[in-house]
Amino acid sequence: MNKVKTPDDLKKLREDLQGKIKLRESGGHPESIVQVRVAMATCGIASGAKEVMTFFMEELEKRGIDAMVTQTGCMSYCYAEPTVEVTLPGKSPLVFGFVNNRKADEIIEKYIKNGELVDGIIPVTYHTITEKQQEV
Amino acid sequence: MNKIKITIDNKPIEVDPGTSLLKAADTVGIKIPTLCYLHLEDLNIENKPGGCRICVVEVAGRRNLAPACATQCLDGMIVRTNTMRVLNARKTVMELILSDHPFDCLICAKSGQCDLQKLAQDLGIREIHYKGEQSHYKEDRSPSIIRDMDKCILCRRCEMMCNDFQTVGALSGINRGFMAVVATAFEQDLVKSPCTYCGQCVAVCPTGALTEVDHTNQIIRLLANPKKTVIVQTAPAVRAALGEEFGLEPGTLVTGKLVSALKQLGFDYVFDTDFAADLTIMEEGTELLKRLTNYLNGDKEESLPILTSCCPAWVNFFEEYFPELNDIPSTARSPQQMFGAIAKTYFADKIGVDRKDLVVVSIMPCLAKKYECQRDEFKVDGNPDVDFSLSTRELAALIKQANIDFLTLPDDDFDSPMGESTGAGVIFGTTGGVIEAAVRTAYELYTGKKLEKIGFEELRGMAGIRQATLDFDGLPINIGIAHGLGNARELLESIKAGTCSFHAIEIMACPGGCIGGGGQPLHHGNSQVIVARQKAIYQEDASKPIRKSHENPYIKKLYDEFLGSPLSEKSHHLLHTRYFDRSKTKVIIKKEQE
Amino acid sequence: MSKYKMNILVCGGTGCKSSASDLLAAALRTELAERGLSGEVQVVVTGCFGFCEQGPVVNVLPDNTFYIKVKPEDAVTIVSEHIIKGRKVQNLLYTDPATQTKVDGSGAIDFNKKQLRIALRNCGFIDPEKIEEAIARDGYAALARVLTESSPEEVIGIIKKSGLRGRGGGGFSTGLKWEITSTVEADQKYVVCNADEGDPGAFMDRSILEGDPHTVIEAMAINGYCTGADKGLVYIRAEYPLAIERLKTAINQAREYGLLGKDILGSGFNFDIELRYGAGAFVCGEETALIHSMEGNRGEPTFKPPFPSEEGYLGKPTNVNNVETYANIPPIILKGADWFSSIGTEKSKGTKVFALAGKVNNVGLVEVPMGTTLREVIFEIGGGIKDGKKFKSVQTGGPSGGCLTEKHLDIPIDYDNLIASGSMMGSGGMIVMDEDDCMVSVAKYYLDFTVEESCGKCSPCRIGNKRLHEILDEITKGNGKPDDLDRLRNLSEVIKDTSLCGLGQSSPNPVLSTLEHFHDEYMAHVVDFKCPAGQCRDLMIYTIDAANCVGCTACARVCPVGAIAGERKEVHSIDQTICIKCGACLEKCKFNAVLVS
Amino acid sequence: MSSIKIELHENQVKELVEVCRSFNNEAGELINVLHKAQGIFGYLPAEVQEIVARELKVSVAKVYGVVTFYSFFTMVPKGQHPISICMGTACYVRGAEKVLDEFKRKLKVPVGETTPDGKFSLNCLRCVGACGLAPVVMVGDKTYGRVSPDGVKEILAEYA
Repeated sequence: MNKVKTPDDLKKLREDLQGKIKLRESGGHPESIVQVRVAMATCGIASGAKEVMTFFMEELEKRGIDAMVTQTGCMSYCYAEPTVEVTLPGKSPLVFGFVNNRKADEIIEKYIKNGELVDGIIPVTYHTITEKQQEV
Repeated sequence: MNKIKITIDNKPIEVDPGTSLLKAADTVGIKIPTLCYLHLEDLNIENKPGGCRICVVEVAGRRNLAPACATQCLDGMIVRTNTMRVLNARKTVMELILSDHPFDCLICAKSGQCDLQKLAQDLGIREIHYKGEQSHYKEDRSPSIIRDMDKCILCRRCEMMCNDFQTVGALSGINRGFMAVVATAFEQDLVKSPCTYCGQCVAVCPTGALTEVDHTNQIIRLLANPKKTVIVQTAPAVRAALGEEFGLEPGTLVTGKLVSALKQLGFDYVFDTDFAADLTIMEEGTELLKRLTNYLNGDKEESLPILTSCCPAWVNFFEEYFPELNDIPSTARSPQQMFGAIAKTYFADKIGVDRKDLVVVSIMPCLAKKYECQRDEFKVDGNPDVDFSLSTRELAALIKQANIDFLTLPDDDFDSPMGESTGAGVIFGTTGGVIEAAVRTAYELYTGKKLEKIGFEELRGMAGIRQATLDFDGLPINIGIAHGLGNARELLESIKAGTCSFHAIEIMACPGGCIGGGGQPLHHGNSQVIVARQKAIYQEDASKPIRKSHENPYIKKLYDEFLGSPLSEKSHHLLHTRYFDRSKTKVIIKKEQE
Repeated sequence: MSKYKMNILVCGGTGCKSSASDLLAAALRTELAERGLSGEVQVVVTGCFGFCEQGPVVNVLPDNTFYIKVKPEDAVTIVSEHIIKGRKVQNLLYTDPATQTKVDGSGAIDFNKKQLRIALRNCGFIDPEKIEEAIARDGYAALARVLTESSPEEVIGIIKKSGLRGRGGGGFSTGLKWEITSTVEADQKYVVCNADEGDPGAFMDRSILEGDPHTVIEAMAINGYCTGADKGLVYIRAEYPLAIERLKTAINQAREYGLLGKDILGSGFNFDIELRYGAGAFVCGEETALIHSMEGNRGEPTFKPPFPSEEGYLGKPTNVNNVETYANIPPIILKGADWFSSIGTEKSKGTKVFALAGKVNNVGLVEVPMGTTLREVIFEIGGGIKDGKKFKSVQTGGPSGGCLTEKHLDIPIDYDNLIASGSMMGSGGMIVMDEDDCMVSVAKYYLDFTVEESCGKCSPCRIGNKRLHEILDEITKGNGKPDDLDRLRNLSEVIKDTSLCGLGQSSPNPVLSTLEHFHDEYMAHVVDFKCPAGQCRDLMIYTIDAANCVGCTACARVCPVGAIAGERKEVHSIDQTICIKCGACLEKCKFNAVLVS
Repeated sequence: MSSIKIELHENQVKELVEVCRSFNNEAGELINVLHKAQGIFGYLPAEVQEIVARELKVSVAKVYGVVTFYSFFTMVPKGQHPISICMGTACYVRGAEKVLDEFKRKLKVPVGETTPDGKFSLNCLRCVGACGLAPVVMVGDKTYGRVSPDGVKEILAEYA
C-alpha cells in the first residue's frame, strides 16, 4: 500500500474511501451491496459470533446473495450477544441481537431477501457524533 | 539558593529546597518517629520506600497525611506532627504492624535493641485493637545469619543493602499483599543463594527478623570444660565498638577492658588478631612485591592488580560473581584464619596441647567470619583452625551473662606471643587500613629505605571508592580502595573494561570496613557511629610504639622459629588458600530424545 | 420488497417483558388477524428501547410513533385507531416532562436516547482490523490537522479548554498533565497508554481497543507531538489477547501507511508505539506502579513527587493517560473545545463510558454525557432490575468506589458528585445490586479483592485491609460485635489517610459507604445475627415446613451431608447440627417446603 | 518449593535463550521475557527463572520477586485443560462463587491446584471483561458464559 505522505494525501484517501462506502450503501447503484457486520469483541466471540459470521458468509454465498460480511468491535449490547448489524442498500443499518444460526437464517430469508423485519431488532438508544445514524 | 520557609507545629523554619519534612523538623527539635527510613549520611546510603507510614504528618491543604521522610518542604507549608488525627493514625498503623508480628519480645534476640519495640514503647501502645491472622514463613538458618521472616515488617532495608549497596542480589521483595516479604529466590535457604554473609542486612534490620547465629552457649560450655584449652583472638574493630554495648560513646577504645573481660570469662589465653594481621602483611606484602617485580620484569604470566583477600564476604562475592578473576586476589588467608592455623600448630606445640583439645575462638565485627571458619580448606581432618567466631554483640551478651561490670574493669594486656601487634595490624579494622599497612611494609622492603611519614592520609576516608598514587622511590604505585561490594563491583568492572589500572586494590565488604561490620553493635541508622570508630582505630595506631608489621618482633620470631620466610613452603601450606568458582548455573538440561 | 406496509415494534427487552410485553405482542397479533391485516402489518418483538420505566414501549413504523406504558388491552385501540384510521392514540403518547407536550414521534425521536457516543463512536461500526475503515470515519484527521495547523501549545490549550479529565479514575485535567510533561526539559520523553484495565466489572477500555484501536494510536501520536515524545508505550493486560492482536495489527497498518514512524505526514514529527504487557496486578493501574512494571520490576508504587511527568519511565518525563481518555482526543481536536465543554456538567465535561453490569437487564457499555443521573442509566438505558426485583444499591468506581442507594439515584453523575456521595468515578464500573445482595458481603467481596491485589509495600494497605476483611468475615459468620462497626470505621479512615497510593487510599470506600448507607443491615448482622438479604450462609437456618412437605425425599437425597431425615410420604426434618447450609434442599424442593430464616 | 530439580528440554531452553536475545538481553524486558517463557514451558519453574536471570543479568531473587508479584505468572504446571472462574464483580453478584464451589466439588481440588490425573487445574481469574455473560468460566481459551452450577457437569463432560 502507498504511504500517506501529506495531510492532503490523507484527505484524498478518506474521500475515496467514503465515496466507495456511499456507493455500497446507496440503493440501486451497481456497486451497492448487502453489508453484514458481526460484533467480534471478546464477549461476542465467547457467545458464538464466530460461528454466526461463518454461517452468514457460507449461506449468503450458497443462496446467491451478493453481500459483504465483515467483523467489527463491540456494539455495547452485551446482554444481547452475539449481535449483528445488517445494512441493506439504501436503508439504515439494523442491529439484531441474540443471533444464532437459526436467527441468521431468518434474517437472510426475511430481512435480507425481502426487507421484512424480524424479531430481535435492537433499537438504537444513543446519539453518535458521526453523521451516520441508524434509524429503525 | 533561596531558603524555603515553612511552619512545623507552629515553629517557623527556614530550610534549603529539597529538604524533607523529617530533616526540617529535626532542626527545631521535633523528632518525628520513623521505622523503615534509614539514612547513613556519611556513607551515602538511604532507604526511603515510604512504606511503614509511621512518620505521617498533617500538611495543611492536603487530603491525606504525608510521610515526613519522603515529602519535600515547599514554601509556605504548614505542618502539624502531633494532632489527634496524626497520633491516632500513627498508633493505628503501629497496631497493625504489631498485629502481624510475633509477641515474643521477652525471648527475642533483638529485645532491647529492637527499633520496633522502642517505637511501640514511645507511641504508648498498650493494646492491639486489630488482632488477626499473622503471616508465617519458614525459618532459615545459615552458618552466619538466621532469618525469621515472621518478624519482618517489610522496611526493605535489608533488600536495599543487599541489592543497591552490596549488589549481591540474594534478597528481593516477593509475593504481594499480606504475604509480601523479603526473601531469597524460591524462598530457599541463604546457603543456596548468592549470599556472602556480609551481615549488612542484619546490621540494618529494625526487628528480630535478621539476627546472627548465636554461639555463646557453646562457648560457655567449652570454657567450663577442664579438658579444653580455650584461646581467643579479637579483631581490631571490636575494641573500637564494644564499649557502645555498655553505654560508652561511639569511638571509645576499650582494648584494656576487653582483654580483662575475656580473661575474667575464663579464656586460657587472650590474643590479638592484630598479630595475625601483621603476619598477613608479611605474606601479602611479599606476594605483592613478588608479583609487582615479575610484572615490571615483563613476565607475561603475571597479572596485576593484586586484590586483598582478608574480607571473607568479599571472597564469597568474587567467587560468585567474578570467578574468572580467581587468580587475581592474594592467596593469603585472612588474619582470623592465619591466627587459627598458627595457633593450632606453632602455639599448640609450644604449650603442648593436642589441636583437638585446643579451642580457638575469635571475636569478630563480622558475620561472614562464622561462615569462613567453617570452610573445608581451613580444617585439618575435620578439625577447624578456628572453632567458633563470635560477633562483637555476642561477646557483649557473654560479658553481661557472666555478671561482669564492664565499665569498672581494669585495663589488662594481651598474652604473649600472639597478642603482640603493631599499629599496622590495628588499622586492618577500617577501610584503607589493610592497604596502608601493606604499603608501610612494601615500601621499606621494595625501596630499602625507611618511611619518613608512616600515616598515608591519601588512603584514608569514607568515600566508597578511593584511589591514590604513591611514590615508591620513583616508581608510581596505583592503589585502589573500595568498601561496599557495590563499589567493589564498580571497580572490578572498570578493571575488566580496561578503563583504569591499579597495582593493588583493597576491598572490604562492609561500609567503613570492619568497623561497620555486620557483627558490630547496631548503629541504628547513625553513620557518625562508624566515623567515630574509624577515628578510634587511627588513634590506637598512632599510640602504638611499632607501626609497621615487619618490625613486629614476635612475627620475626615466628618466622625464625617456625615458618622460615614469607611465602615459604610451610607458609604456603598454613597461611595461603585457593578460591572456587561458585557461579555455575544449576539448571539441568535434558537432551532431546531421538 | 417487504410485503408489509406497516410494522408494529413491541419492545421485548427484559424490563418490558416483565410488564407483559409478550402478552401485548400476542394481543396485537390476534387483533391484526381478526381484522384481516396479518398480511400487511407485522408485529416485531425487538430488543430494549432503553426506556423501560415507561414500558412496555411500542413503535409504529414507518411513521415512527412511540407509545408508552401500553397494556395488552390497548392492542385493540392501536389497531383500530392508528393502523386502520391513521389516528395516533393520544393517551399512549409520551409526554415530554420539560414542555408538557405529547411527543408524537413524527419529528426527531430522541427521548429514549440518553446516550451520546464520543469515545465509542466507532466501536461496532468499523472493522478494527482495517485501517481504511477508520480513515473513512475521520481516523487520523485530527492528527493531520494538529501536525499542519497547530503548535503543541495550541493543542494543549484546546485540550485544557475542553475540560477533559482523566477517565481512568483520578479525574486529573488531561490538558494540564500534557502541559506539565511538555514543559519539562529532557532529551527523551514518553507517552504511555494505560490499558491495564483492572476494575472488576469494567471493560470499556478493552472494547475500545478491540473495536477502534486506531483512535488510541492517533491520540497517542497527538500526545507525543504535544509533549515532545517520539515514543509511545501501551501497557496492556495480557489477559486481553484479542485487544493485543488488534492493536498490533493496527500499529502495523499505521506504520505501513506512514501514520506512525518517521516524518509523519511530512511534518517532520516522528512517533512510534511499542506494547508492554501487564501480568495481572491491579495496582499497576497506578501510574508509578505501571512505570515500574514496564521497566521489568515489581509493580510497587512510589511516592509522588516526583510525578511521572517529571521523572517517569526510565527516569524520563512520561505522560500516562488511559484508553478512554485518549479516545476522546481526536473528536475534541476535530469538533473543538467549545463543543466538548458544552457537554456535561460544570466541572466534568464530555461523556463517560460505564460498564453496566450486575442485576440489571441490559448489561452493556453505556456512554452518557456527564450529568446523566444514575436512575437514567440503570432504569432507562439499563432496563431496570433483573427479574423484577427491587433495586438496592449501585456500586460505582470498582474496589475504590462505594455503594450508592435509592436516594442517590437522581444525582447527576460527575467526578465531584460521586466523591461527595462517598463513591467515585473510577474507571466506570457500575454494578447494580438488588434486594438479594447482602451489603456486608459485598463490602467483604471488595476487600477480598483489595487484599488479593494490594502490593504489600505499605503497612496500612498490607495489614489494614486484611484486618478489615477479617472483621467483615467474622460479621458475616455471625461472630460480629456492635463495636466492630466502630473498629471498621476507624481502621477504614486510617487506611485512607495513611496509605501510599490510590489503591489503599480508596480501598476502604466500599466499607465506609455501606456502613453509612446500610447501617441497619450491619446492625442486623451484629445484634440479631441475621442477614436480611439471606446471603450469609452461617446466619441462615433451613427448616422444613410440615404443612407443605409431601415427603418426596428429594431433599434428603440431595443433601450432601445427610442432614435430612424422614420416611417416604412423611414430613422430613433437618438436623441443624449437621446442616452446612448449602441450600441444595431449597433448590431441589418443588413444594416450597424448605424455609430459610 | 520442591527441591527436586526438573529437567528442561534442550530445544525449549534454546528457544528461551533466543527469546532473551530477541529482547537484547535487557533487564527492563524481564516481564516480556517471562510472558514468552511461560508460553514456551506452560509455567515458570525455578530452572526457567534461573536461565532468564542469567541471560538478562539480573539476580534470580529479583526474577522470583517479579514472578510472585504478578498473578498471571505461575510456578505450578497447569492442567491439560486449565479452568478459570472469573471473580469479577459482575460474575460475583451473579453467582460465580456457587459455580466455583461446584467445580471444587466435582474436581475435588482446591483453587490453584491440578487434578491428580493432570487433566484439569482450577483457578480464579480477575475480571475478563465479559461481564455481559456473567458468570463466566474459561476452559483453556474457550469462554463459557452464563454458567450455572448445574452447567458445570456439562462443561466438564466436554473434556471427558
